[in-house]
Amino acid sequence: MSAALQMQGVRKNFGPTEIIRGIDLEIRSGERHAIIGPNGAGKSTLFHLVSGKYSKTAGRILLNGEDVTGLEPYQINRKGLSRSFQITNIFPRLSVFENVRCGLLWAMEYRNSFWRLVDTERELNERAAQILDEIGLLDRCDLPAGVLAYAEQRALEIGITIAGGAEVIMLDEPTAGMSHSETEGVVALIRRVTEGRTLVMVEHDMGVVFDLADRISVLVYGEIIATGTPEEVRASRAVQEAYLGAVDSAGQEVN
Amino acid sequence: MAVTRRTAFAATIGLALAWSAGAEAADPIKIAFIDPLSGPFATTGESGLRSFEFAAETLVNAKGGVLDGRMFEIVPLDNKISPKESLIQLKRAISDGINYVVQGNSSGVANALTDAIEKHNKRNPDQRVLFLNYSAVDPALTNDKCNFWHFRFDANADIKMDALTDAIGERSEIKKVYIIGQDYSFGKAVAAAAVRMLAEKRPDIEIVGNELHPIGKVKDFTPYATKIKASGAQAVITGNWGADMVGLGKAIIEAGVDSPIYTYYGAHDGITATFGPLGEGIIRSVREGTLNPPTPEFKALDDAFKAKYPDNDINQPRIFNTIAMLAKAIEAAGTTDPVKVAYALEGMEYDTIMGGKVWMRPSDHQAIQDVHISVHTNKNIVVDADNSGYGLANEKTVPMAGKDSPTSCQMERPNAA
Amino acid sequence: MTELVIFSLLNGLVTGLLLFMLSSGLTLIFSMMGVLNFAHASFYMLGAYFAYTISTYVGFWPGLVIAPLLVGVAGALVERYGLRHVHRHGHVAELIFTFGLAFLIEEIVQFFWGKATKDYSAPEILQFPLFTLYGQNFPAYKAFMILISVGIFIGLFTVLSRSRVGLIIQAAITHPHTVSNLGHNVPLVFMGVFGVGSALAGLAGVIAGPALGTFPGMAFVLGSIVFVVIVVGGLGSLAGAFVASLLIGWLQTFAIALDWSVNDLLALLGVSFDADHALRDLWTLSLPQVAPILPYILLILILIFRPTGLMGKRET
Amino acid sequence: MSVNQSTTTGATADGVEPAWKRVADEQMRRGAFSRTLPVWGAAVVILMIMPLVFPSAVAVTIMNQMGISIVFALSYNMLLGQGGMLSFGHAVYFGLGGFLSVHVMNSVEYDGWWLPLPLLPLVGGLFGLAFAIPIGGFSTRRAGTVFAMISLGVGELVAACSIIFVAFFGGEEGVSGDRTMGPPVFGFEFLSEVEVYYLTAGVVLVAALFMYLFSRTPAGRMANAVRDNEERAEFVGYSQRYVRFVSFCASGFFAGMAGGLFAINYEILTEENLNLVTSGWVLLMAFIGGVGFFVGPIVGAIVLTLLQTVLSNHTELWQLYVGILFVLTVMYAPRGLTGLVAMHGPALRSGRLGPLVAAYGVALVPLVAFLAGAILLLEMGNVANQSVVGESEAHVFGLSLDVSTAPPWLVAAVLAVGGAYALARLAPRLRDAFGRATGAAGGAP
Repeated sequence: MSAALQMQGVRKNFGPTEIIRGIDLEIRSGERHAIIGPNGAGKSTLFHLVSGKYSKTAGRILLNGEDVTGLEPYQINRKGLSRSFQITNIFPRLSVFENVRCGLLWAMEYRNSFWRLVDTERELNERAAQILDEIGLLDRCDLPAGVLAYAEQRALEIGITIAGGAEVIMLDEPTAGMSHSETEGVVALIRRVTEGRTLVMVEHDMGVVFDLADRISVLVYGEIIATGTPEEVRASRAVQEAYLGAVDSAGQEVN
Repeated sequence: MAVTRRTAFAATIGLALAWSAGAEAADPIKIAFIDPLSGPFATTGESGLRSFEFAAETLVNAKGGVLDGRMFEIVPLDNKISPKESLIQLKRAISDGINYVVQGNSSGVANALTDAIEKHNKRNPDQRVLFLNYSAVDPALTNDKCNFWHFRFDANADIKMDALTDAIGERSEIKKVYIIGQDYSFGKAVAAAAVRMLAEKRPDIEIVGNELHPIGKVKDFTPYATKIKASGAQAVITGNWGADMVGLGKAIIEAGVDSPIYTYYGAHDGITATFGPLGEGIIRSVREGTLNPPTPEFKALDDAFKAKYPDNDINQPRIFNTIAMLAKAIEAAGTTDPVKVAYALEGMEYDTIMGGKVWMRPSDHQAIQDVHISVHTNKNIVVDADNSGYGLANEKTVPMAGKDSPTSCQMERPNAA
Repeated sequence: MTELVIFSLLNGLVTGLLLFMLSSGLTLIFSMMGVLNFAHASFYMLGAYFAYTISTYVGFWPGLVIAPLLVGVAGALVERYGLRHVHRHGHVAELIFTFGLAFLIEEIVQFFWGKATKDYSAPEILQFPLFTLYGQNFPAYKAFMILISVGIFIGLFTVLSRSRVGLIIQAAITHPHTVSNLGHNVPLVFMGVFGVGSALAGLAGVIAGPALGTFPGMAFVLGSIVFVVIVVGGLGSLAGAFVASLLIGWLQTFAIALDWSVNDLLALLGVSFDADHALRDLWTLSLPQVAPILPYILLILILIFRPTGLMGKRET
Repeated sequence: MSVNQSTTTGATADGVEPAWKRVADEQMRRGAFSRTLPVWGAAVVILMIMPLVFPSAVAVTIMNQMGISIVFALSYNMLLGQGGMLSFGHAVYFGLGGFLSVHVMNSVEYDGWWLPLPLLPLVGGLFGLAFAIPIGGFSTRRAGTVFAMISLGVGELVAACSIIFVAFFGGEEGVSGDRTMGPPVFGFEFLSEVEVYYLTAGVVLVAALFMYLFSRTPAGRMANAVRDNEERAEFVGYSQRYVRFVSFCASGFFAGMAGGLFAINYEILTEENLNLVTSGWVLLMAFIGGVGFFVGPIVGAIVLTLLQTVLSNHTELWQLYVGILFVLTVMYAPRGLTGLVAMHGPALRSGRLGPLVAAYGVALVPLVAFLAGAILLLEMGNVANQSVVGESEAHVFGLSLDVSTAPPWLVAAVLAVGGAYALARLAPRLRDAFGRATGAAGGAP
């Protein structure tokens, strides 16, 4: 299996503080990979580094074998990586429908064209509606995204992320702050929409992680201490020592 | 002379009253006053408006009007000193059937108006408009950009500079002159004229500085004053007006310069009051219509004006010439038809209330009149400025200044019929 | 030449320190509230007008104290009843609000005081040349302006580095989002900072009015320059504001003092030009002519090449 | 892409159209240009008959001025309303487009260039674009405060240059031309104001149409998205800088077009056309009209042009009124005049406007009293403050009031205070009525 995403010696300092301390990780093409770890371990920072929001202090990141180190977020996105955010990050004044349609525009090669009207492009609009259907927001499509309920905004966040059809999808705590039943729905949604793609996710809910993930990496204090199948990770002594003790407190904090 | 004129007028009034009692009330002759009445330059505009209204009232309406009882009515139109707004107001005046437009503040506005009026008169020969410019002094208006419809009642910048350099020329102790002005067409015209005329009249004078500063943007003139002082200048020439005049003058005097500062607009509208004792004997102004000592007629006029507007001065005597000459021209033409009135204005000679004569030179429609150099002082001041006790005392008069000055004006004249 | 240099240094210092009085308040306000206050110079103008009116009744000196206090109260009221209301619509709305406020204050000043320049002058006791050098006078009032500005600078520095309030403000400047975590009444702190900043501007107006003229356009003339100062110095950096104030003060005075022109440069390079060429205005451009636009060129260059400003840490 | 193949929850049984297809059709139908055709048709008719309704030369001139302002304000809103870029220097593109249009006009007159007058705005637009490209190149890197500051700096610079470079800008006099020197178009030589009106109206229509269509293109939609959330836009593949750059250039083009229209109407361009005052005015027009709506700037341009040309003839305090209007708009109606009207859309749709209008009717009396009282106080205060000693008459609403006596002051004060008090008392009831009329209609206004 080829690697969709490779991190080689990735480091990130904020001033004198080292947040990411040399990460080497390979995400295989088509796998569902979860990154877990206690709060403050650097999971979101790692996401920001990979997606181009932060520039790294050292190391290389390869997307489908291509070096994307130092590229802008939009350039990385165009190469086939799409991500969601831990704190909902949508276009609040645009309608729900438009949110998804904006997620589609670049991928469908509309670019910055000013000679085509979005309302006359049948395929574009149909695909946006399909995605809305998939994330269960079809009947909310005319509302401004800013007025949606929290869980709906989370779903929309995922919808925007997957709309472009990127090969590699990164979801940052997609179930954070959700009730049990909402979480179940999201898990089903994630499973459905990432079919045939590579998924990298940060997640606190161990139920979700062990349910969804093909492989799991454990990030503690800026270092990966273990990578493996759910069974391997569950069995790992290092993980138990360094992390599973802390997960309770982390879980308490989250809830 | 004045008496006979008055009797003549009285007779006309009597006749006019008798007439108009029977006939329908005659339409007033409307004169559009297009100048700033709001915004930063409103003070100047309002002071001009008051002079025009007072002049129309006292010189025309109180004497029974013109053409058997038609009164002058000044229609104030606020142009916010913007060329665009001026053109809108011009359209408004034309819609109201007004044939006479007066304007004075800003050569930029005057240029826009003269241009628009020329085009309008060409395109609408049955609804022509005359432009009586009472204050915009850019020489171009009576040279390259002149046209038949424009008449200027103030002496233009070149004529004033001619008089001013005559005055400097007579003072042989002046060897070094500093020229400073606002960085725009008028400031540049003043500087160019000063350099040219000084070179002709006093080749021994050294121009130790020729400087332009941005208009209305300088918050502190001290650096300029420092430079002027350091240059050892024995006289300063400036065309500055408004806040730029006050700021520059104060800074120069504060830096310790006591040589004369020759200005175009260094008096009235609060400037005289601001200079006060500081400018005594230093600030000099070049202008038409002397103020001190005044003629008895002017003193009487000024008293009447002050009674009505205690806070204003008659600081633009040419406004009274404008109204009086327009009235005279309408009477002479016997009609308000702009073309005929314009022909009547061309070459007209008029004895002013301030003393002296005005001659409307036909070749370029530039009024030729006496130009005076006067000094800011509180001695022998009969008519003061800004109620400050200070005023302008005449130092030198150049009679009929610029009478033979060349002009590049080539006017197209319409048929008088 | 020495004469020019000495006086330009002094004049630049006066301008620079005056700019600092304005920019320090603006920096405080921006650092804590994230608001670029377009109307800051309008409070400067209010200071001058208040002081003028006070001086006609009780003289210059009481105005020096009362006018800034009044302006401070006016500023606090504007924050409380205006800005706070707009705050929820974001920074762009706040910027638009202060822009409208600047427009409105100019109109209000004209309404109450008229359009003409006011005869607001320095007290008699300061109307003498402090010293004369190479025949040039240095007015005592200018020295007084320097004295007041330096006093304010020292006072501000002491308050910020020694007092408890100062420490809170410093913390808020470097970490703008933490101020609410400190357990202080944030709206009250905002109102106070806005009031104090306005009062500083008002004080600048009080002392600048007699020197630079008191007229309705005085805010407009200075307004955007103050913006330039705080951006060039680095948003949120008081030290940067200080450096940039002096820099711009001297930049403007020396640019006027030095008669260099493009023409000289060309002559130096042995190039001559055609006096009728369409670009003739460019070839004759001189330094004094462009002096007032130099700050804006500096502003654009800084924003392009060093968006954090000379000494700032935060991007605008 | 895999989305198509993945399952859909909507019914796909034969013969039944899936829900998503219906939604897509609905979105396309609603966004279809043909739906806005009646509005454009109405605009054409209104523009056609306006000079017949208001035939005087000054009315036509004011309408022409409105047309110029409409195009300029719409172009400004491409930045502020649609792109989230607050500019303090938009007059630069308007002015430069206009100046170059006049120069082209002069070349038509003196150098024999062939250019029919109706194409001149296009020339102005191209010049506006030509300046927007390099300036947008460095200024659109960031939005918000940085963009605002750069626009201010550029505005100051260009305004200063306009006075320094006399050869191009003509100094204080500006540059003038003659529009009638081009080849006649269908026999029209544009000698009269009315001919110019129809030319202006045509350009306004075409420009507004294209600006509207731009807002419906991918570039226009992404401008909105970047305005809302520039970070998110980057993560769906768009460079925020480039999206802003495209909007900026388009905006510069239309501003230049407005400048070209100005050149045709006034035949002169001066420094005031590109200085900061003009830049400030266009911000006022767009904002007071309402930046959140396409028609907002049109409303603003019409209202402010009227204030500037008509109100200024009645009171010298007109700028004070404009300032108060602007600040009140920013504070209490951030969606502008259009927003105030649009806010009643839900009530209208649900047919509950009636009771609300009745409530407004009741409030109208104290409102008028308050406004009349406040205006009287301001006008009389102005006379008392600044007028000459002999004159103590204030002329307001066709009345002559002697400000040296107490009665007018008392009446005005009673009107103002009484009106304000009654309004304050009525406010809860109004809010209540508004809530009832809109509340159940669903959806936020």
